[in-house]
Amino acid sequence: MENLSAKYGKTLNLDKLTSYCPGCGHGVVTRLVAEAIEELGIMERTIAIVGIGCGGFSHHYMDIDAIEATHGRAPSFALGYKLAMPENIVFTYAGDGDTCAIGLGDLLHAANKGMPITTIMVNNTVFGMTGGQMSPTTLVGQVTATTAKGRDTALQGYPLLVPEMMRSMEGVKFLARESVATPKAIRKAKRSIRKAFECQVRGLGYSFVEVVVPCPTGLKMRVRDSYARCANEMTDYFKPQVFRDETEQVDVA
Amino acid sequence: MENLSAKYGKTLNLDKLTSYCPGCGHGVVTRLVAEAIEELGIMERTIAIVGIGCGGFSHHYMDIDAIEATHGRAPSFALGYKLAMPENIVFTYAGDGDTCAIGLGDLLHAANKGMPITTIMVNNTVFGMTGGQMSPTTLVGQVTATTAKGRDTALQGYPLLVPEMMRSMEGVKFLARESVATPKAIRKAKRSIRKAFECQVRGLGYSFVEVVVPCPTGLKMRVRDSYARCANEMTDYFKPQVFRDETEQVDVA
Amino acid sequence: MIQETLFLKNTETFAESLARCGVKYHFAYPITPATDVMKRMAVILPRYGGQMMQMESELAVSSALAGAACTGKLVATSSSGPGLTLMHEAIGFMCAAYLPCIVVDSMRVGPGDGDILGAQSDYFVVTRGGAHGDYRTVVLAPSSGQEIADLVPHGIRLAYRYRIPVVFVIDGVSAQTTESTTLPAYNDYSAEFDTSGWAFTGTKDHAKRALITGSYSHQDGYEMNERLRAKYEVIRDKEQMWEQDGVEDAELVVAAFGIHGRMCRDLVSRMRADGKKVGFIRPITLWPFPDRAFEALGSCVQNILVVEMNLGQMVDDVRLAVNGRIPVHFLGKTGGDLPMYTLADMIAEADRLLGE
Amino acid sequence: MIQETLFLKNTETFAESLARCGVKYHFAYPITPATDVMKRMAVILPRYGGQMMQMESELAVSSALAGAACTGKLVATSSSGPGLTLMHEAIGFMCAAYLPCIVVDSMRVGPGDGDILGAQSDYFVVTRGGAHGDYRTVVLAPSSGQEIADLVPHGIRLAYRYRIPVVFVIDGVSAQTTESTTLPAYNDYSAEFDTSGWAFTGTKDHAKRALITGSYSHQDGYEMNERLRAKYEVIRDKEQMWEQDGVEDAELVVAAFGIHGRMCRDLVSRMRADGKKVGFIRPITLWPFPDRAFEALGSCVQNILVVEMNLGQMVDDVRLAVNGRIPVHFLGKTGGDLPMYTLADMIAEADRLLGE
Amino acid sequence: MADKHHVIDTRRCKACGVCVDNCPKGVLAIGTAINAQGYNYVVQAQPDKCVLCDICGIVCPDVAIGVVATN
Amino acid sequence: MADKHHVIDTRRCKACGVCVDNCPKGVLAIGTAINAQGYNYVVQAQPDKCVLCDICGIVCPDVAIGVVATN
Amino acid sequence: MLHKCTISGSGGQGSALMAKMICLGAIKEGLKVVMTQTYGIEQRGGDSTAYVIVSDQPIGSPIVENDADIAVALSSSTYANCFEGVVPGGSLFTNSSMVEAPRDARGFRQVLLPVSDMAVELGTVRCANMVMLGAVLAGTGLLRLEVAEEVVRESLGAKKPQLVELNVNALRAGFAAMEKEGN
Amino acid sequence: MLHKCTISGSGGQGSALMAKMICLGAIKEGLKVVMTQTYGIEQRGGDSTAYVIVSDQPIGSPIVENDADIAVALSSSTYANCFEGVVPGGSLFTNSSMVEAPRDARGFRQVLLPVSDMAVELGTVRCANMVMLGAVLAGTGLLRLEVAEEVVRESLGAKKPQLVELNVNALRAGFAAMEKEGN
Ligand SMILES: Cc1ncc(C[n+]2csc(CCOP(=O)(O)OP(=O)(O)O)c2C)c(N)n1
Ligand SMILES: Cc1ncc(C[n+]2csc(CCOP(=O)(O)OP(=O)(O)O)c2C)c(N)n1
Ligand code: SF4
Ligand code: SF4
Ligand code: SF4
Ligand code: SF4
Ligand code: SF4
Ligand code: SF4
Ligand SMILES: [Mg+2]
Ligand SMILES: [Mg+2]
Repeated sequence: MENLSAKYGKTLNLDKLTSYCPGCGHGVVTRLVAEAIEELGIMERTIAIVGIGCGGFSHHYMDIDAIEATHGRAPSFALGYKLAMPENIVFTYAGDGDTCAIGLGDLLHAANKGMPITTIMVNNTVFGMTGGQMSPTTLVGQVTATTAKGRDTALQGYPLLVPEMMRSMEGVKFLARESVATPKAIRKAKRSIRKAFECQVRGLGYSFVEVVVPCPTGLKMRVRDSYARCANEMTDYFKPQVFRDETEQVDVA
Repeated sequence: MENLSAKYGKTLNLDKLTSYCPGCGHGVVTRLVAEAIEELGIMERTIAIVGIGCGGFSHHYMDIDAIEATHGRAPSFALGYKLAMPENIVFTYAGDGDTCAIGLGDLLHAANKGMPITTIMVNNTVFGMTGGQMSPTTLVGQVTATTAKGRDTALQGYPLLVPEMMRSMEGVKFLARESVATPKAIRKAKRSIRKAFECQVRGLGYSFVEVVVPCPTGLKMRVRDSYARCANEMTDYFKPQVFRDETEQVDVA
Repeated sequence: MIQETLFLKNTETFAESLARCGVKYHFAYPITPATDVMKRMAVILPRYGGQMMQMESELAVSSALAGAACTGKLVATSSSGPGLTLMHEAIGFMCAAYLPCIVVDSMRVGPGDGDILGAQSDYFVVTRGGAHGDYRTVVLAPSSGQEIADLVPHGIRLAYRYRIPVVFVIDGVSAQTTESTTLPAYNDYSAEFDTSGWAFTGTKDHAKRALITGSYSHQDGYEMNERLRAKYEVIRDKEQMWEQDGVEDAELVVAAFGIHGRMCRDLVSRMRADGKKVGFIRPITLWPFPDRAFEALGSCVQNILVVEMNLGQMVDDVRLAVNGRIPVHFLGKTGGDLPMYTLADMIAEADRLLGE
Repeated sequence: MIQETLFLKNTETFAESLARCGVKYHFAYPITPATDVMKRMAVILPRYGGQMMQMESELAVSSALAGAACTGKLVATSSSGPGLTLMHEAIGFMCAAYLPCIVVDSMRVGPGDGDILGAQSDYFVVTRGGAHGDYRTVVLAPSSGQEIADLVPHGIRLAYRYRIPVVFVIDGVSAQTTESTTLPAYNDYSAEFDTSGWAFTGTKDHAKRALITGSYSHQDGYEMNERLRAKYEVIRDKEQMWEQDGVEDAELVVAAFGIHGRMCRDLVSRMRADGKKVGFIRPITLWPFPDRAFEALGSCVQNILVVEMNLGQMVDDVRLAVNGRIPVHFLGKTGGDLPMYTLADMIAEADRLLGE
Repeated sequence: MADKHHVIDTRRCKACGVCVDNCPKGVLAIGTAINAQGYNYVVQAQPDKCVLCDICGIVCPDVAIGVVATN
Repeated sequence: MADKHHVIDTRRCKACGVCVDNCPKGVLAIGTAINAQGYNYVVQAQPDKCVLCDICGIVCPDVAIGVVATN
Repeated sequence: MLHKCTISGSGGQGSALMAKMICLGAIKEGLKVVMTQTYGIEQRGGDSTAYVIVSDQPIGSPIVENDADIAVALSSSTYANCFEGVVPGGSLFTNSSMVEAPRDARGFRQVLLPVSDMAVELGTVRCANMVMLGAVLAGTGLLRLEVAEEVVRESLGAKKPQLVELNVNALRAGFAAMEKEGN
Repeated sequence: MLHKCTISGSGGQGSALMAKMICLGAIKEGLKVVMTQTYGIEQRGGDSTAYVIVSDQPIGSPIVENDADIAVALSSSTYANCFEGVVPGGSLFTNSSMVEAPRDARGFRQVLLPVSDMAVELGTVRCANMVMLGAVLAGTGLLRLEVAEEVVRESLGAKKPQLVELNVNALRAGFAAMEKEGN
């Protein structure tokens, strides 16, 4: 049977079936990352540092070296790696829970250090892998396995806006939030992910892309409804935008 | 010999000499905190949760219950405490290292939860207690025990702007940066610290005050020079300002 | 809540037992196979006037737990190995600070992120402490849903009597086992203890109290440690618990805790039915380790077989307890589709040792 | 750098020795009494083409260390008890991941934030692991500046030969001791080992490699642990190190590591001068513990005295090694203005045991 | 212009329906046959309506469908 | 108006000089006597110039100086 | 009376739910039950096996140690393990929609039923587990069909009433198919 | 030759620096030295004690175990401990500017010198440690004054040349005062 490798090239490994649930947004983001690596021709010197969560499987579908970091620490792993091997391209890939719950401190310090590494945060507003518990990005009122009556701001606060926290950091050179809610959004997300890698390839500094995606299983929703939610409630709060893009300007490396 | 207890009242314990170095900014901030507690009449129900660092000594000079938390975790300690004992007033007091190096993740999550607790971060741009190493707030070019040639943005990034990261958090109801560089600045700092406590007393939400202070010892400077630096280089970068003040608005508790 | 018998996952049994015995505040971060404790706590605690607070990491969980414990109220957390690892700092702190609390550790395979199936590989860190400094926590190892329900009141009393964290450990297989358990009626066991003499509740009714575990004088550090040493001696002396059967005339004693301990009952009855002189000791307190059970073994015992879901941890304590008097053998593994031994495996090894 | 003799704090000796033996990247976070290692590294590493990177917490330190170790390059960190506690997650990870690295732990008094003076209270966590899962690290315990300089090359070789973290422990008193030490000339010992067969350096010259310690199949988890078990057996078999003197005809053997071990030399010469039959064993590898030194003790030995700056940790390993054959006594404390025993204290206790 | 054709990798498809929902021409449908993963993989119910726009390829989370250029 | 007077708690003073630098009237100076902490505590070198503005009290990091109202 | 059951499938096929239904039914019948399980880390797609022991006597060891008298393989990835774990005289229920090349059973009975295809016909492949449960009940007498239906009604009725009928139909379809197959 | 020295003061008084000067001087003289220290957690204000062993033989145990033959107490808070740790025949040098009520020394010599006041006169209380060092040299012959001066020059000269003269003067003042005191 014919597959799509003629279209996507070598980075994506289509022999392996994904272990994502049907309709999972990780599938799209994983592919976009692979496309960026492929298009920039950096596959042989790119290292994935993935977090713990469903996105931890992402590297299995790319023929690149990969490190599954401890939970939340991928950005610090990446810093250490990049210091020791600056000629390689290092990106972290993890969910909202890994990246901005347990990993928030490591993430923001890595961003603030401004070293050229790239972070992809896949925000599905829930801890997918562990069965759909509240995450820092869970929407107000959202019912999860640990917020049976919906997220309550009095006790749990408001959904965390992560790139917004990096706006005052000079070392962050590409900063964007995207989504996979629609074909158009996916095209935009693809552009931003590619720029985030480019930012590193050119040695400009730290780059970050949050991608807002559905997790039908964690949300206990039909796939179609989960995409509708992504296109509406989710992106109403997590507004897709390019906060900063210095790839258009200087060139360092 | 007469002391100043007639002026400051019961919260400050003037029998104990401080263990701060001569000229240390913690001395001023400790007093301002005690004054706020005294003026609000909440001494008997206020609990200090202090970090590890020179500011960890602050509670010794106030006749209030106190908990010396593990390094960087004071905000999480405070959340737990406040959940179990909401009728009490809980504040954290710690340096820049404790609050925004190791403690950054805990700090930002506590702020984002928006529960009514108060954080005082005493920013002297250095790890004082351990002998003057670089901290996240060390200024660009600043020589410290671990940056012999000055902070280098290529490796260490830019000084971290902490309240700026909280600007997009709805649960943060009072947010300010102050300094102790001059008598006038100290008066302003006093007002903000008092408001931060008031914010909690009235149950509005999370409150945060960063206070920019000199650490003559850690900086290996004469006291006079350290105050001049505080009034100039430090506050040029860390601009004192009230970012948000919702104490003027609603009343919840 | 009234006494009732429910068909529950043992993680849920932990939640129900803790809430019914007085836990008001539960702090946790999701991790398989412990998440069901926090999930159920989130639903039931408000009924008891309490709250489950989900934190953003296990570091934050354990710190919030410590902060809440300072009020004297009964607090708990639940996690699994990788999460527990991040809690040791706070657990060591709470030991130094004389703070009571309950920790539930549903052990999974390690090291690293590990496998979510069960293991007993946290034995060392819970009995010796995973943080710096000299400290111990009480460690209780129930082996069934009913024993969880029955031990929780005892654990709470130990936590308050000694002002010490009490850790419940259970392997992930047992944690996910679903069985019928009779849950107690509501009774706050912590209410038996007066915390007003030490809790950090504000200076309304007491002189300033300060919880200090660090920036004390060198001499204070010494004295704190001597006080701890004395407390640990008392606990070691008074609080050893174990189950045993058939040891009086046994030639072989099998020692195991948790699920393997539970299987020992079947092992002994089956082997005894074949006329084999086998007994078992199932430690219920892992710390203090039930040395006495082993010290009391008669000269009939020719071998001890320790079975664990790890590469050899409790076996050290058994060796220390028998002090060379009886040969101690070990059967253990961790990981795999069935991350433990079957009864048949255990019997085969026991037979081998009997035949030796 | 050429060989030279300098009057250095032992923390600085660590920095010099590591840099001169090939460490290129050092990650650390300040903590007394370990900070001087990172301070000196910050200054000297650039001379070797390397870098000290200060991170914002010990969690970040150990994570960056692990990330850098993935490249196959020689990396190190330094901390003290409270910091080490936060590194166990990553250390356990590196054990699972077969990553070499060097960790320097300058031990202070605990639990809690603790006292900055020295202790030996991290013995349990370094020898048993402070994280979940079954794993071990090699642990080396030098007792003087010169021994630090001499052991560092060996430690680096062990780290690469076995692809395992190697932990150097030293009590805070020794860490802050200043003495003259002959430092080696520059030689990168890690260059003796070829890392191209496993390092995660990109797929230019190898097929995809993935470092996985968690989301593997159950069976893979089992196999990983069995591989680790086999490796640990080899290390236990081959790598025990200790110093001993006067044990051949000793009635009493004193066992101690680090500073107390160093003092044993004086103790034995003084007591021998008084005609007393005393010997000593000073473990240099704490893991693998030098069981053999104790197994070889003759029947002349009537007592063993273990002296530690803690409440009793290594004493367990001594007891396990002698397995009841010889009574083992313990003398230990932690904290205080002098957080250890004097030679006089040790001799007094030795005399008491000789008189018993 | 390169020659293009539409591909469905039935082995990979998880029948999530995202492509079905997004196809502007209503070409696709969930089928009734079951693949080795246990899913009723998607089929081109109306292949002649397909305009080779590759929207299905853009949205598919499993790289199971899309338009390939034969050059 | 309450009666006010100036206080120096010589026991607490660490001779940091912050008050000296900030006193608008040049009243204060580091002294030569040593207190129990080992510091040459501050003195009012020109007491009659003092206007009881309490700026010294506001800036002193050791609550060692300032103006107290006797009411 | 003593039954040891192994019920396996890949994630999302609902093997654990099927096992739980058996437990709840057995409790209704006054029997003792213990259920344990193993599973992969994936939310979907990983393998998952539930073990159920049903007895009229107190149950000691909770583990089914390759000595199941009732085994169910819903997916091909779990088939081999399941096959190995059946005792002589036991029954293995195999989902022939997924297991393409079933092995020859020796010493025990193997029932081949295309429960996934049957489920698709009933409306969704997701109710394959209930089809299989019906078949197991018919094939072993483990529980009465009415008891299982009651359990379905009680557990789904409250939260997802729309699913009750689907699942009851699935149960019945499985039961009927097995009876036809020749009990 | 063997000297065991205990040099204590509160933070900021420079007891550790004083001890280090002794070590560097002894090394210049071809002797063996080991220095250990204890200190409080505060950067200033806490107590700090340095122990130095100087010998012409290799040094085993690095610890001064209450058997100092040369002891220095710069502050009152460290005085009591220091006092207890002097061997019979040893010398205790007490900063009488700070220690208000010195005890009676029995079996050893106690030298009372107001080194803080002397330092104030020399320009800053901070050089009290160097005044004391001068006195110790004069009182014990531990090192020659010239050697100590050389050490001061070498260690301060590079980084802080303006401090060299101040410290050399302090050394000399202490030395002279001790000689006057009647060695
Ligand atoms: C230290 C530690 N704590 C908790 C866990 C359990 N855990 C595994 S994945 C995960 C979160 C997954 O959420 P997210 O990062 O949002 O990823 P998703 O699966 O939603 O893509 C958690 C908490 C763990 N593996 N390690
Ligand atoms: C886990 C841990 N790591 C490191 C330390 C060492 N330590 C003590 S205080 C401190 C930082 C102090 O800096 P800061 O918070 O800025 O306080 P300051 O003294 O400057 O007021 C550090 C790193 C510790 N006690 N615990
Ligand atoms: S649980 Fe959610 S995030 Fe995880 S694979 Fe399934 S849909 Fe994706
Ligand atoms: S070291 Fe700095 S922060 Fe600490 S007490 Fe001294 S001046 Fe203050
Ligand atoms: S290529 Fe376009 S028209 Fe054709 S099936 Fe895909 S989405 Fe539909
Ligand atoms: S989007 Fe992909 S996986 Fe989903 S139904 Fe279409 S082809 Fe199948
Ligand atoms: S009160 Fe004002 S004038 Fe008087 S000493 Fe103080 S600062 Fe100077
Ligand atoms: S500011 Fe305070 S401590 Fe400083 S010199 Fe003046 S009175 Fe003394
Ligand atoms: Mg998520
Ligand atoms: Mg600071």
